[in-house]
Parts: sequence; structure tokens; C-alpha cells
Amino acid sequence: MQKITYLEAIRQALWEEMDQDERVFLLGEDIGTYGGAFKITKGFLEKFGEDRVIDTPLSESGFVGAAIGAALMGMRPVVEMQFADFISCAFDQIVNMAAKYHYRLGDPVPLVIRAPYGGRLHAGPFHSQCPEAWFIHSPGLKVVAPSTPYDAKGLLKASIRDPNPVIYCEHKYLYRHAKGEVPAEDYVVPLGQSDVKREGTDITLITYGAMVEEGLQAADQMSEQGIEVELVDLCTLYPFETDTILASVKKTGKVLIVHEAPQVCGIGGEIAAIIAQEAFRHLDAPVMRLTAPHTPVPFSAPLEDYYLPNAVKIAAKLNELVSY
Amino acid sequence: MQKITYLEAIRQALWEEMDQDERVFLLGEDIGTYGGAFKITKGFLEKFGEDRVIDTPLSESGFVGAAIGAALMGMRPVVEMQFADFISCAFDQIVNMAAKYHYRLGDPVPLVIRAPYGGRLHAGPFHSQCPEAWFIHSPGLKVVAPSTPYDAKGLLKASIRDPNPVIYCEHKYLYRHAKGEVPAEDYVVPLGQSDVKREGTDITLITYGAMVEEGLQAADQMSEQGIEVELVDLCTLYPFETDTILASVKKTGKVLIVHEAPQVCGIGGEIAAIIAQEAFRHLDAPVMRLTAPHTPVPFSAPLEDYYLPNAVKIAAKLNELVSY
Amino acid sequence: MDLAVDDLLKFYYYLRLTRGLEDRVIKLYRQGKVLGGCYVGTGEEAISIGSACALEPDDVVAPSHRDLGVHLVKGVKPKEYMANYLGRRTGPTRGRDGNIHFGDLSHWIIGFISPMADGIPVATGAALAFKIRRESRIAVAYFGDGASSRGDFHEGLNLAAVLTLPILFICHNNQYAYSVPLSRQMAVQHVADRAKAYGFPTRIIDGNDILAVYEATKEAAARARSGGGPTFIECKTMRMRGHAEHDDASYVPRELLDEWRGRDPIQGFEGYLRERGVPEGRLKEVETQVFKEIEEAVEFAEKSPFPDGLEALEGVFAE
Amino acid sequence: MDLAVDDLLKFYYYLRLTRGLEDRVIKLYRQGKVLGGCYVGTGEEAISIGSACALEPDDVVAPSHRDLGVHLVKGVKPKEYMANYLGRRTGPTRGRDGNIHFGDLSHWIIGFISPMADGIPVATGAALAFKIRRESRIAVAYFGDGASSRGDFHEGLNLAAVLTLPILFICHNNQYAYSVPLSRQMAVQHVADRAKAYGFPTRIIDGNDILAVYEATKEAAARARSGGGPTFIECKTMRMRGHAEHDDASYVPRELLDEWRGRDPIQGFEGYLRERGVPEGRLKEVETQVFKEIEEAVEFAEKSPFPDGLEALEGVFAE
Ligand SMILES: Cc1ncc(C[n+]2csc(CCOP(=O)(O)OP(=O)(O)O)c2C)c(N)n1
Ligand SMILES: Cc1ncc(C[n+]2csc(CCOP(=O)(O)OP(=O)(O)O)c2C)c(N)n1
Ligand SMILES: [Mg+2]
Ligand SMILES: [Mg+2]
Repeated sequence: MQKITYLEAIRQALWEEMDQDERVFLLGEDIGTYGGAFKITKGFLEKFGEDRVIDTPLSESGFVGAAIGAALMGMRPVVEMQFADFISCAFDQIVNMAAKYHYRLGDPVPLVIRAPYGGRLHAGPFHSQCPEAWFIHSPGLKVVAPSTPYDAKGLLKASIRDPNPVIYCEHKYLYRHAKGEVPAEDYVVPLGQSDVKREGTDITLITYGAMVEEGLQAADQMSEQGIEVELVDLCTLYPFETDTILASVKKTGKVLIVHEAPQVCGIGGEIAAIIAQEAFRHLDAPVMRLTAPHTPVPFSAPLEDYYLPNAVKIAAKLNELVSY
Repeated sequence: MQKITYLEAIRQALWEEMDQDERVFLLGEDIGTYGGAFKITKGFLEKFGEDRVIDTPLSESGFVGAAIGAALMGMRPVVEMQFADFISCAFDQIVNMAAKYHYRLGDPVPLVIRAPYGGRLHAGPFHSQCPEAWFIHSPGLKVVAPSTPYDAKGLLKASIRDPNPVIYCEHKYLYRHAKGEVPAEDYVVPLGQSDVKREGTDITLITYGAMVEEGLQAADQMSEQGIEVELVDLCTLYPFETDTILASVKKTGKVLIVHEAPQVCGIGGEIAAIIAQEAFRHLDAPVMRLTAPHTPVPFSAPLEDYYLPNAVKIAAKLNELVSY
Repeated sequence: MDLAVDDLLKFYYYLRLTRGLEDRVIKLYRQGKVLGGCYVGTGEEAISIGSACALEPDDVVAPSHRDLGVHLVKGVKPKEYMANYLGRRTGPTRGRDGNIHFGDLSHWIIGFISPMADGIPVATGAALAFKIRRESRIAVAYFGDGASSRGDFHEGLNLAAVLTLPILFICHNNQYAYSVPLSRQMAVQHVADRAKAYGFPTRIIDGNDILAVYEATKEAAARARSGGGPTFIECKTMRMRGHAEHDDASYVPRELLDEWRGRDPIQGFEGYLRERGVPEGRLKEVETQVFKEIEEAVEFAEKSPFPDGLEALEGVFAE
Repeated sequence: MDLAVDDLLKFYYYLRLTRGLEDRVIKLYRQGKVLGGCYVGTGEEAISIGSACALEPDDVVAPSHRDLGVHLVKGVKPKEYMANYLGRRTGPTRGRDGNIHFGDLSHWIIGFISPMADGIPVATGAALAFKIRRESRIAVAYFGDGASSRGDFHEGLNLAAVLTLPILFICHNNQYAYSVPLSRQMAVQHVADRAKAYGFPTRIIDGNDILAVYEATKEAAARARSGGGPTFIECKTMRMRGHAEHDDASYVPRELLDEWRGRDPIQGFEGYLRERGVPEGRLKEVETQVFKEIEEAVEFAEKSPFPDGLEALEGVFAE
């Protein structure tokens, strides 16, 4: 199997879906001639032409709205936000127009919005945000956040083939830092399934995106102390799947939820609440969370390092749980 | 003491703050000549003049941005969203400009955005939404949601005097349905304090806004069965206060959290997670939530009635907890 | 432009039907049978109908909240409209959304939502789909003067211009945005002055003259269809009632309303029909027909079941 | 307009200082000492400096990401700029935000944030505050051609027009938005053609001629101060480097860059100073002074401490 980067996996998914379905087209800033701020669509303009790789003016609400209209006409637009941070400029079109359309009128809106998100690149408050919770809380949207090249490719293909608006959160740090095996032949990773990235018996660690790799490193450290951590990767943040989570919790009795987004009203609280309700009798310790603090994402290295969860901090929390 | 409506309480707070602090001024659609879609600012134009009661063009992002700029110049703008649903049109200015300004540069942004929110008026998907969780999740914003005329007036005054951006969620159903005593003399209800609206020993019911009255009715029903419910009104949704909540939970051992906003990534999940972590040993039953389902707010009476939590549904949940 | 009498009577039929349905809805509202808001386009019917009649069946429209006529011309049935107002399961939204917040892609109508101007970029995207697929269809976005102050107006029109898309932007300039007169919405005289910023043709016409609207739309539609790009059509008119039925519009100067009452698009068109020698009988026929349809619609709606509460949970996602 | 030699040398000083600081930052970036993005305004300095020099000390500016010169003229120190680029505690954001994403109200500078055009409504609100308080101050919003495609441009300019606010809108039209040329951003020739939509005066000037920028700003500022409302000033220029330093801008035609290299605002102004008979010595003085300040700034920044991680938690809210 080919070993490729997360970025290449996203590129391949886009390329293959455009190649096999002419309804698929791309809209965004600098995605054509320039090939995208992260060069994900490099070569697409040459291959698929101006009609299907559209450099838009700087107007997120305008081109997201346009993508919705094209989707209603049976196209399968994939919008690139240059950075997830600018998705807030299109917020109204996403939560009011796209999200509610099918519920109100029964017509599908097959739309994917790619949101390059997350920190660790010292890019400051406006190029590092994690927007997922806003959209998880908005009925009518699906939200996806892959952690590996395999998932990135399979989930993007599934998102493009899905008849609903999908916010596809691709972590910028993983673009070049995550490498992994990806089959050459066509496959999808279905939306709405979480994935056990590591089996274990003692503690359940629930996370997604860039925190999966950190969690796995922490799990290895714990393993040296004889503590076996089971890591559940949510993969899809809405609709998220709870069976895997609850099965794991019932096995381990201890849970740590980790994410990079701010804690308050994040997905971590939601999952913790569900566990506290559904697996109440099986818990041997309080459900713990490790997230970013309730601040904007700071720029300077020492600040951002302090701000972000990582393997060391995860291991420390896991140890707290052990000794509970 | 005067017995006034929730609407009148908001009107008085605005009037008195404008009267005693000339930095306070109003921006919004139809708030001048017309007195506002809900007539809250009726008479303000005549009293305070065109400079301080500004009818804006239909452009939420523009006038919220302008309010931020005026706040930076030392003014105390109070923006009226005609309906909270349209706050999504100003989302970027709120979460990127207003919320992050003080953290980045140390300059305060004393801004209040009044958001008439909530359902029960059969106003459909675009005039009934509850936006609070989006903003609770956005570091740098305070979020307030009063349930009574007393709180509405005191919290609005506190919000206007606060040096930070505050999203003031005023429930449209309460405008005319909530009446209560309000002192004539100046007072504030400090931000960041929850309020025990009913004392009880058996179950803790945590809620806010229009669900407080429903919760109190349910509590009375339970009381007839000898179950004493303690109702904690959050009042401020961020920064929310946990001491009162935890003290109550430690007393009762059972918790129901109720809100009108969709469940996933709502404040209910956050509070449940905190309780599950902080009061783990004190819980005699799983923390339960009763919220709106994960759909847009439907229009037709039977649908909206089904959609919204109410006293009957709350009582049913409380009974579940009793018999747990 | 010489239209056959039957075409003219079709205009007349839709004018009467639209006015009649909205008058009837106002009655129902007063009787407390309509929940939520009650929005009508009284006095602005010629804009919706004249333009929609100039389109091909598979052209796409994104009507606004004063465009019942567009829905009717595109094929929405009076009973569907009534059922939606009354929140019944038989309405196009099955009770999920109210009044004219609906649409129907089987008639190529994009659903209206409240945030003003949101339909503009969406209609632009429909036009983009046609361009990509080399279809000779066009899209039409409808909106008011107030909506043209929103960023989505700017972003949508600009995108359409840059991509030379087959779309018409039709503005009901009814001189008010709720209570706010034009003078407090913009510092230019015409909404069309704003549209000049985008580099495609703009026109200003009498929105109360259905023939002028029809003609302007036909001409712009032909240009759009042949790759000539967007056209902006500002239709001067007047909002003859409150913003919605709860609003007595006391902020509107009487004289202004009186002036425009004299320019009612339906009366005006009736006069024209008589000049053209259309026999009274034909007009009466239309009126009886319309009356019948309206009463049938009301009866249908009132007899229709409400949705069951449980249905509230259905259809958030497409399968 | 006849400026004293000292004023001209002040212009020259800021031009040199700006260019020098940014060249130095590029070096630091290449040495891997700058984290995050590296944005400079090479070739556009005359716009920032000519306009800022035409303002009163208590006028408020909302600079964009090519406006280092505005910061310097308003009083930001080179060392503060350097310290911010290097993420040190001694920078205006104490390491919380990077590069030119800063501001300082003690110098009446509204902080720039990334979402393009967001500063436009905010500056408009500052102008609104001045109008409400009857202060004779004005606000100035800076932005690029690309930013003018955003809704906030439309909403901000319209609000300023309707309320007749004391504000100037100064556009760096450097012909590209990242990789997107004007022709794919708008279907009109000038950004000023867009601004005509709002009903206040617009001007198009040579952004590489600092005297032209100064003059145009002075004139517009006087009008704004005396209640005449907003002015839009489009400054034609060229982005002479990549969008940021990671970008080689290979998508920009060589000839275009060559043409504009011949129109460098600093060289051009030097020529003018010599014509005016300003002695070489004075120019050399400025250059030595600037060089000294830059090296001091770098030294200060590099010697400055990084913030402690814990500081990340401070200051989300004002007390
Ligand atoms: C973004 C947004 N803000 C506010 C409103 C509330 N509102 C509904 S209609 C209206 C006025 C619309 O004026 P115009 O566009 O001229 O349409 P008209 O009602 O005059 O036909 C307002 C302010 C809204 N629907 N959307
Ligand atoms: C709302 C928003 N979308 C996208 C971006 C990413 N981006 C940063 S600068 C830029 C181009 C800006 O062009 P222009 O306004 O002309 O300024 P210039 O860089 O040319 O000076 C883009 C697309 C952004 N900063 N904000
Ligand atoms: Mg209007
Ligand atoms: Mg530019």
C-alpha cells in the first residue's frame, strides 16, 4: 500500500471524486492557478478546467451561498475555506440556509465545506481556531474530523457522496506531519462511525483530529507502566456514534476525553454528559476532560504550547485517573 | 414594589442606563421611529435623540462592527438584533473582532448585543432560535439569559456596565408572559451568579430563561407527591457559576438539566460534565438532560409543542429520577 | 410589444389570484387562524407576476417574502399556499415553516428564508450550475430595497458579475425596509445606483406596470441566456400595507400611500385591458374563477390535518 | 502644495524606516526566527505614510496588513514591531498575536485582525463615536482590493454614508488578492467604481506618489472634519512581493513587476527631494538614523523574553 501524507490523502480524494463524478466541483480562494494556500488543489485547474475549479473573490458568504445554490441544482460543490477561521464569515449561510433546507423543504443540499483548522503552527488567534462545536450544535449539519491519511481520504469521499451539508475539518498540523498507508483502490470511511485506534482494558481515551496521535503516544507511555489505554477516535463529530464509546467505557470504567477546541460547550462536554447518563453504573472514576483553556489561541510558541493539549499532558491526566 | 413585565423591565434598564450615562447609545433596525419590533425602545428616540437611538440599514455585520468601534472609543453601545436568529449575520464580527480584542490588545470592548430569542410563539425556524451555546463556546464573550423581570433589569444594567462584550439573550415569550416585582431604585444583578429560584432537598433542577417558570410549575406538581425540587437558575450562561450548582447537587444527589436549545454541545452537556466530574461521588442517579431535539425549530403548533420542553415533560423526567 | 389577449388575461388571472389570496389570508389572520407573521405583497404583484411570466418553465427563481405571484406562476397551488399559512401537513413545508417561507424545486423555486438577501448568493449558485452544465437556463433572485444593504447582496452580485452568470436580480424597491425609509438605508437615489458597482446592466422601471416588468425581464433573460451575464432590474413600487399585518405602518406618510393607491397595478392593468377591448365578460370570468379557487384553497387548508408532533423529528438529514 | 523640507524628510524617514524594518523582518524570517506568516508592504509604503502623515494625532486609524507605515507614523516603535514579530512579551500583543496583527489605542490605532474588511465597520463605529460626541476627529480605514469584495466593505461604507460619518476609506489597490488578479475579483475597472455605490466622493490616485497620497488625504480629512462625510481614496499600486514570504508570486507576470519596479515610491521620492535641492547629507543622515533604529529594534526584540506559558490564561476579560 502507498504511504502518503494526510494532505496527499485529501488531494487524492478530491481528485478521484472529481474524476468519477462530474457533478463535483471546487470553489474557494486561490484554489485555481495557485493550487490553494496549502497546495491541496495543485494541478486541479489544469486537469478539470476553470468551470470546475473556481477561484472566487474574497467573499465567504457569497461563495458558500453559491455552493448551496449549485447543490440544490444537483451539483456536488466542495468549498475550500482558506482557513477554518474564516468560516465565521459564512456562518449565516451555513446554519440558516444549508442546515435547515432539507428539514423545511425536503430537498437535499449535498455540500462539503473543507475547513483547515487547528493550532500548533504558531499561526495565532485567526489561523488556528477549532470551529467544530458551533456546527455540531447546529441541527442539519454533519461534522467530520479525520486523524489519519486513511480516514482523511475515506471520510472526504464519504462526505462528498453524502446528500447533506458536511463541515469537513482537516487539521493543518496533520497535513504534512501525518503519514500512513492508504489503499490505491476506491474506498470510503462511512460517516457516523467512531474507530478504536488502540485497544486497551484500563482507561478509555476519547478524542479526534491531531490529538489522536498525541493520545497514542501517551497510551504507549502508560503501557510501559502496565496501564492499557483504549483510544476511541470519534472520526465523525456529528452524528457521532456512541455504541463504541459506551462499550469501551463499560469495559474500562474510566474515561478521559481530549480535544483541542475550548472546553465550554465543546464536544467533550457532550460526550461526558452522555457517558455520565448512559454508563453511570459502570464508571469507577469521574469522566475527565483535557482541552484547550477558554481563551483565544495565542501566537507565541510558549503560549501556544501551554494552550494546546499534548502527549505529556494527556499522560498526566491518565495517571490522575489511574490513581483515582 | 412595581409589578412589571419582562419587556418593561428591559425597557426601564435601557432607559435608566441611557439617562445616567451618556456613553450608552442604541443601534439597530427599526428601534427609532418605530420603537423596535417588540416596542422595547418606544419613546427613546424622542427622549434621547437621533444620535443615541440609531436606526441602521439592514446590515447586522456592519452595525455590530460599528458598535465595536464605538466601544473602543469609550462609548457603551447596546445593539438590538431584531431577532436573535439574525445574529448569525454578524457572527464573524462578534467572535473574531469583539471576543478576541481584549485578550490580544488589552483594550476593553464594552458592548451589549440584545438577542430576542426562543420559541413558543409559532414563529418558525428563523424567528425562534436559541443561539447561546455558539457564544458560550467563543472565548471572550459573556452570555446572559434572565428568566424574570427582576433579573432582566438587573442583568441588563450589569451587562451595560460591564467592560466586555455581552450577548444578552432575552426570551421573546417572556416579554409579555413574565410579570414580577422590580424595585424602583437602581440595582444590578451581578453577572456570573446563579440563583436558587426554589429550594428543595430531593432533586436539583438546573435551567434558565423561559424554562424556569416551566420548571417551577413542575416542581410544584412534584411537591404534591412529596418530592421537593431545588431549582437553580443559571442567569449567566458564561461565565457561569458552579458553586451553587455543586452545593445543591451534593444536597440532592440527583440532577435534571433543562434547556430550550438543542442538546448536542449545549450548556446542558457542559454542566452535566462538570457535575459528573466535580460531584461524582455525590450522585445517586445519572445526570439527566431535557432539551429540544436536534432539529430546526418547527413552525406549526403541534410540532413546536412537541419540540419544546415544558412543565409536563419536566415533571415526567423528574419522576424518572425519583424512581431511579 | 404586442401580447395576445390570452396572455394578458393570464397576467390578469395571476394578479387577481395573488391579491385575492393575500386579502383572504389577512382575513384569516384577523380571525386568529394564522399563527406567526402575516406578510403580503399588496400593490407589488405586478413585479412578481410580470417577471415570472417572462421566464421559461425550467428557469429557477428565488422569491422573497412579497413574491407570492412568483410561486403561483411557477406552479404552486393556492391550496398549498393556504395550507402552509395554516401550518397543515398538506403545505409544502408540512408545517415546518410558516407563511411564504417555502419553496419547491419541482417547480424550480428556491425556498425563501428570513435573513434578507441570503437568497441572492444561492440563486447565483444555481446560475453557476447552469453555466457549468452548459444549460440555457437562468436564475432570478428577488429581494427588497432593505436587503440590498446586506453584505450578501454585495458578495452575490459581485460573484455573478465576475463569473458572467445567467441571472437576473429583481429588486422590489417599495421604499421601506420595515419602518426605515430609503433615505436612512442608502445615500444614493436608486438601489440601481448600488448595482452599478458590479459592472453589468441595470434598469429602473415602474414596478406597478406589469407590461414594463414583463418586457424588461424578457429582454434581460434573453441576454442572460445567450451568455451576456446578469442584469439588475429595480422595480419602483410602494409597500401598501404594514411590514406585516401586526404593523399599522403609521410611520408612512398618508400622502405617499394615497399617491400610490392611485397607481394600483391591478386597476391600472384592468384599464389597459379595457382599452385593448378585452370584453368585460372575460374579466368577470377570471374573477369568478379566482374567487372559486381561493375558497377551495381555504376549505382545503382548513380541512387539512395538522402534522403530528412526532413528525418534528423527521427529515433533518437526507438519506 | 508646498511642504517644508523637514516635512519632506519626515516622509523620507518613515519610508526608509518602513522599508528597512520589513526587509529586516524578511531576513529574520529566512533565518527561521519568525514564526507564522511574514507580511510586508514593499512598494506600498507611500500609501500608509502619506495618508497617516496627513492626520491629526488623535485621529483614529484601522490599518491593514500592508500598513506598517501607518503604525510607525502614529507612534508605534520599531522595537515594538520587531518584538511582536518575534513573539516576545515586550511586543504590543505580549506574544498573543503575530506579525502586524496588532494595534494600540494609546496611539489611536485599532488592531488589525485577519478576516479581511472587518476593520471597515469598526473604523466606521469609531467615526460614529466622534460624531455622537461632536469631536472634530476622523477615522481612517485601510484595506486592499480583495477586501472590497467582502460584505463588510458594503455594509461599512453604506453605514458611513447614511450617517454622514467623518471617515476615510483608503484602498491599497495592489492588483492582487493573494493569487487572484483584479479581473477575477471584480467586473469593474476600479475599486472606486464599487465605492460610487454609496453616494460620497471617490478619488483614484497614484499610490506610489507619497505627495499625491498626502494631498488627497489632507483634502478628504478636512471635508470629513467639517461634517462633509466620508471619502473613498483608491491608491493604485502593486504588490511587489509574494502575498507573504512563503509565496514566490510566480503567478504575477514578470513584466508587470518590472514596470512597477520602475515606479518605486521611495526612489521616486528621493528623486523629488534632490530636485527640491535637499542636500545629500540630509538623506544620508536619515539613512544612518534609520539603520541604527532598525538594528536597535532587532537587538531589543531578540534580547526580549518570551512570555511564560501561564500568561496564556490572562486577560480574556477586562475587569
Ligand atoms: C438579516 C435580517 N435582518 C433583519 C431582518 C428583519 N426584517 C425582516 S423584513 C425586514 C425589512 C426588509 O426590507 P426590504 O428588504 O426592503 O423588504 P420589504 O419588507 O420592504 O419588502 C427586516 C428588517 C431579517 N429578516 N433579516
Ligand atoms: C475573510 C477572509 N478570507 C480569506 C482570507 C485569507 N487571505 C488573507 S489576505 C488575502 C488576500 C487579500 O487581498 P487584498 O485585500 O487585496 O490585500 P493584499 O494582501 O493584496 O494587500 C486572503 C484571501 C482572509 N484573511 N480573510
Ligand atoms: Mg422594502
Ligand atoms: Mg490586493
